[in-house]
Amino acid sequence: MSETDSKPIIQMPDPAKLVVSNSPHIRSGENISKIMFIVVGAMLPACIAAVLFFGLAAIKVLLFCVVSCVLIEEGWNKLVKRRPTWKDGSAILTGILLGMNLNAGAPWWICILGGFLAIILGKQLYGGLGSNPFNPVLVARVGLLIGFPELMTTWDKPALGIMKIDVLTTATPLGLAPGETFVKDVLLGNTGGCLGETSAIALVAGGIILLAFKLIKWQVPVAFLGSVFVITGIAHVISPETVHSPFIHVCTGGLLLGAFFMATDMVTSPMTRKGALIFGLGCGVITSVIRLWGTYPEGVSFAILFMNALTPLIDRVSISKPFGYTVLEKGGAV
Amino acid sequence: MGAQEINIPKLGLFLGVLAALAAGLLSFISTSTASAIKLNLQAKTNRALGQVLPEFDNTPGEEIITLRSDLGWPVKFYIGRKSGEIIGYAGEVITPEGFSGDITVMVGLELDGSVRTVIVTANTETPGLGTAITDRKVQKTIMDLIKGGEQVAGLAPNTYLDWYADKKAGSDRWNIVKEGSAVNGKTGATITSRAVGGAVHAIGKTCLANLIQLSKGAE
Amino acid sequence: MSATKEFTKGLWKDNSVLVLLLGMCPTLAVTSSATNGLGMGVATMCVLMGSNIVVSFIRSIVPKKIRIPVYIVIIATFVTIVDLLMQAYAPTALYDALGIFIPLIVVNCIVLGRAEAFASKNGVGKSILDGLGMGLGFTFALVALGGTREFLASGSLFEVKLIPGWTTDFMLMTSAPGAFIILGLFLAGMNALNIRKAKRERTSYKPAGLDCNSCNICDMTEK
Amino acid sequence: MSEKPRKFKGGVHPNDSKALSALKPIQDAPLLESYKVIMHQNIGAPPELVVKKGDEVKKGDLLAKASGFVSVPLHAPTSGTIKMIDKCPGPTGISIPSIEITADGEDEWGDTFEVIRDWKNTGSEQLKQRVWDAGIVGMGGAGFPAHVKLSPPEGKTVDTLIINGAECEPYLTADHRLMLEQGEDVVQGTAILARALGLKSAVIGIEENKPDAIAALQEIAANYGVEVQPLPVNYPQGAERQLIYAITGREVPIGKLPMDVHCVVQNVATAVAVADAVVKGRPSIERVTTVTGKSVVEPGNWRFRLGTPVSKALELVGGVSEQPAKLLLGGPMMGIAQSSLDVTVMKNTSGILLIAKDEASLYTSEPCIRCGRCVECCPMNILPATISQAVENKRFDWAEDLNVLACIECGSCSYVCPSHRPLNQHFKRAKIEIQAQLRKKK
Amino acid sequence: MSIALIAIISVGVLGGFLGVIIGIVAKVFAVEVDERIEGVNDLLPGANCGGCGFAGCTDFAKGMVAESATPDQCPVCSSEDVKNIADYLGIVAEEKEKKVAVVRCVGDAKNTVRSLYNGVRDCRSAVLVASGAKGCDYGCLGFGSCADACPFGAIEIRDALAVVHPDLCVGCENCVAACPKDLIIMAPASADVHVYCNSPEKGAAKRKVCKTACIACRKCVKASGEEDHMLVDGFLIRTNYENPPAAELVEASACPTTALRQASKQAAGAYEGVSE
Repeated sequence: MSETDSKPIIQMPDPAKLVVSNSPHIRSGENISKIMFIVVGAMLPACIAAVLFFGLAAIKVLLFCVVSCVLIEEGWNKLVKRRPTWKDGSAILTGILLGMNLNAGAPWWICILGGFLAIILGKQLYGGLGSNPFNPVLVARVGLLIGFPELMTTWDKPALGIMKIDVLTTATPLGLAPGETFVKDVLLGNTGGCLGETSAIALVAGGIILLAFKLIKWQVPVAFLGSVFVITGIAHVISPETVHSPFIHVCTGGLLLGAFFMATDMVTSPMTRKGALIFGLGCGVITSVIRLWGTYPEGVSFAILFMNALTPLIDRVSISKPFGYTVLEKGGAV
Repeated sequence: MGAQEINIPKLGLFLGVLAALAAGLLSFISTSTASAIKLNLQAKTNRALGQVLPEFDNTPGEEIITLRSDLGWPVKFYIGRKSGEIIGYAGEVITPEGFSGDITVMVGLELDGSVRTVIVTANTETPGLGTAITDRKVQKTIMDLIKGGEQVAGLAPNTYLDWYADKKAGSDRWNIVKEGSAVNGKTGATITSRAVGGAVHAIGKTCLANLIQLSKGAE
Repeated sequence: MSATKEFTKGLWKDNSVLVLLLGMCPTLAVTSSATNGLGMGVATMCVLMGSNIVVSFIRSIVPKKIRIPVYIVIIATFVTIVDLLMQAYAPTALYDALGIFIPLIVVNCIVLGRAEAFASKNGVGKSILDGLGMGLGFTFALVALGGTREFLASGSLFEVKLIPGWTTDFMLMTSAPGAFIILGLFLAGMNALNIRKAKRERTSYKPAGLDCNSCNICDMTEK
Repeated sequence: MSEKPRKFKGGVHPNDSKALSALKPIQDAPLLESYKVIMHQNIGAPPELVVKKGDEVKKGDLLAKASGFVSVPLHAPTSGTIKMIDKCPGPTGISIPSIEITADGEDEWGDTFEVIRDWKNTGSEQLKQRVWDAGIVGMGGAGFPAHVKLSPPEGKTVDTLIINGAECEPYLTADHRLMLEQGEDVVQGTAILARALGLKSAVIGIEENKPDAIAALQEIAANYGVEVQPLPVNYPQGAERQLIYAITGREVPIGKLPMDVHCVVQNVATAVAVADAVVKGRPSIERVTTVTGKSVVEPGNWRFRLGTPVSKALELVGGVSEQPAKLLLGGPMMGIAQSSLDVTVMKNTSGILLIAKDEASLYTSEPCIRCGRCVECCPMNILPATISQAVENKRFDWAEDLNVLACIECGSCSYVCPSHRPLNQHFKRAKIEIQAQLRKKK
Repeated sequence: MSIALIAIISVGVLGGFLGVIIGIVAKVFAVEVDERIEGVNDLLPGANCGGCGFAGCTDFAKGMVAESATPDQCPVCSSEDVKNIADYLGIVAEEKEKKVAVVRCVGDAKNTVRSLYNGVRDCRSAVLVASGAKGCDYGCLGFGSCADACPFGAIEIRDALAVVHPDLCVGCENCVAACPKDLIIMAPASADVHVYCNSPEKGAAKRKVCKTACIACRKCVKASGEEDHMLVDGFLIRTNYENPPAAELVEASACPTTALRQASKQAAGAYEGVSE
């Protein structure tokens, strides 16, 4: 007895509480909600700009969208007996992005319907986060655009100041005749449009945050913006009186929002860098085609949705050869 | 089972007789419904004419002058008379500029060629979008049914079509607001708005150009 | 199978639109309102019953090699008859809405499908019941789809506004994408109901016409 | 080969946590009352038993002899009596036959091998035979018999011997300490291996985060004609294919062995064991193992005899300060989780690691959000996310088309996955299913 | 009426002409198709389970018509179905004993030692990690790979244990290949009593990790009398399926670990395991 007493008591692990799992046993600190909330953070500059220009109306729209997205997601989870998922932040992000795609004067029911289209039609019906082939926010935006063409294409005219008495409506700069828009207005955000497409500077700032955190691949926005710039630039040189300058094209019509926040959505864009480049180029070309020859003045949403549909294909063609790949060895195990 | 016998003459005979029977049946039905169908069509035209012309007592459907617009579209003019006097014209044109195919537009015109009433008699535009421009439809609500109130007779209003009333066609066609002119276009249905405007203009302009011929009637 | 079963199978269990996914062209194209759905459904039902009767009558004398052309001739005849009769006696508005779809009933696979799969193997009485059941099921599906779309688009049903304050139409529902979305939701709901029923009875639910390699609905039933 | 080492694509930079034990010198574990030596400690055929219950053995005596070419003999870790031949939990969770020896306390060497002092003039066949007889396996983790790697089959030539001192696994410091403390043995062992392969020189690759080891070895290496190559710090730098690429620029084709690009890779600890076997005449009966983890009271590097139960090893380091989440044999990236403290130290046990609850990675299989991080970090340049989805859908043919067979199971993809998906387990499964299919076809 | 006449004649002639063409084409391009394939296919249950060894029911039907298969190979068909097909093909059907799957383990969550496993919820993947993290190396892991493989929903996972419903099982053997522990055997449907254990370890070792393991106490062997109903296989008793015991044996032997069970009662959840 005295011998055991003199020995220090050694605490041993309890084998019954040891977890067995496959390697690796440690992990980087990343998780889905962290990613989502960083993206939400990157949206903040644009949100602040929206509030500055549209006042309380912008806050109302954003709040309605976020709350309805979260509630609809949880309602669906209840219905199909899944565990709650709002904590992963994807519904909140969807809500904010949806709000950024709406007019400041959008009525409350547009927000709720948009939330329904985004969460249920755009995401949950495909199996929830990660399984949706199309960007849910764009599904909602296009659904609303088809559903309420008039409501979704008239925009409140922005003016600095929180409280507004009179609201004027205006067309998006791309809907106006060339030459009517001023570069300063476009950069700061003093132009008509949805909440998230007015201030170019705030959007670029958000994009830089995303790039800094390595949440998006630089290939997508660069290829997207670059191709639109080049194509509309050529068109502008050919006929300056009917086509806006490429600078206006890049900074308005939701292109920056689309290029930094929509096209880069991880779930619906290619995984490889090469694929991201193809994806961005495709988006840019389709956007330019719709803008120059189509009936819609914008076209970013349609371009991204179309490329979303091609993502599996792009993933397939952009597979790089594995390390140590030789044609002879393909498919054969030794 | 086993090898199948194929009797070629029998096959031919069977199909031939069956087809002949079907053709007989159809020709019978076709003949017996022909008059009803014709009446139906006439009634349809008359109803439309009744909507665009002032009260008349002739059958304008039988007094038609077909002219060409400056775009080369055939424009049908129905002459409305009351007690033999011409009281108005109804121009009808089929424009191919619609968003999803042809739109038939009928315009009632005063004797001086100014527009009286515009209706669209046939179209295949997007429901709810293009048809907002073209349809004059009274919306019944559940309250009407409950109250059982009488429907107000006459033409249902349509802001887009009613805009043209009392206007005369100028040398340029009416452009929609977005293009810097005054026609009330509907956002999202730009093409339909433009097409209807173009058709009304074509009728109006053709009428103005041919007022003398029209005033003589079809005889 | 009893006579009642012949009649009722088309209503739910083998519903041509919601289970067999036949006749998608009219289903998607004309169901923008409940009225249109009803008109199309009734017109198809008439053709279906007529063709079923005649096919069932002549089933024993039709040479096998030309049975399909024969059915087509019969169906085409009935469709033309319906077309002419509607043009002559149906309300103009209904004919205007359905006009271009009526001739398409000829190639509606429900009609040809019932002729080939049922009427050519069964007696006249059963064929009438089958045609009636299938036609009613088709009509039911079309009216349900059309009604849902109409209501979601403008808050009205059979062109009567149920919610007076509803002023802005939701055009997604009346356009083609809306047709696909609502049909998809209908199919999902139908499967959900059937799966729940199968679970209650501890059997596995196997949708008609699907083989085991293409879906895992049976698995879903068991978990 | 003093040119700058090439950087392979991908890789991750986990927190290496080596500071816990990197400065702790290697200690000899005290003699225990009994050892349970697991029979099957190598890849290939298990050896054949040559002792029976009740037999007296001396330290280093043969317990089991090799049963084929890809099989190695097993020796007694101490002198004593064979108590029983029974089953003991193995690292993979299945109980495997093992030999329990009750130590007599004498720890007396039996008749071991003849010492080969003049190995520089000994034939390569004799050296190879000695490596085989000493029961040496790859001590880095795989446990592949060392002599097999030294015997290139007909038609294959070897021009480069690489000694793997990268030790890229976080936490583990056993190799690091070995290089510091037994640099002479490491280099000598390297030179012996090179001689056995008929080569004049060899390269020791060491990650740059061990500058003291690099400096220590560089000094000694020159005397033996061995080069020391510093390598960039990037997990999995120590994986065979990545190491060969970094040092020689050659890519090992998928499904082929290093020998196909004329390389042989051996571990630092293997080199030491070889030196022991040749110069000291001792069989492989002990190894240096790092016992570490955030919840371990006194992490350290210990020289354990084969058959030391993990429970005894943990007693030596003072137990744990709190209940850990996982017990691993090996490093945190590729080690094997254990559910029992009765598992024993084997020839390839490079570490005994206790993972604390807050750093343990638990898999939750959230849906893949296709962020592409796994694609970025995969050192084999395959598409882990897509493959894992194929496996979840039991489409092993797709997985094969996506080159899952190239996967080296380094675990980088699972490490970075924000959805906490068990990617590595999917690949393991896919590889097994595909190989079963291929066997069936044959 | 002349228009009607023209219509009748022209359409009639056209129909006749087309009919003739169809006839000629049918004759010239006739393809010999054995109609019996279609017929046999109609008689098959259409489960496409692959239990017959063919790629599906149609393939099986082709095989039967080509006489490379016999109707009794179909595990789903009732004996009546088999007879119908045999009659249709004009061959004599062999009587085949129906087989059902038996999962030889009843170590559910309550009665076995298992460590905390974290990973893919699939037996074949789980077995790669610590061999499935169950105390017993041979026991059912309970992640349901067999249930996934069963096209008939005959296997249920209850308390981390696969339980076969013998009435739903048709004997297609899909589950046998799915089990990584080789636990599932096909036993004659007539045998209702099985030894639900597959561990060849010594009794004491088994008891340590599982309360419901067969410890080879031989009570059942004694209770079954001299008739060789139960076979001793090392440290394990097995049912002799050549000569299966009656259902009463379970009661009579009073198996101390309840490893001896009736399949039908096991499916109904009648056994609680050992509560000591």
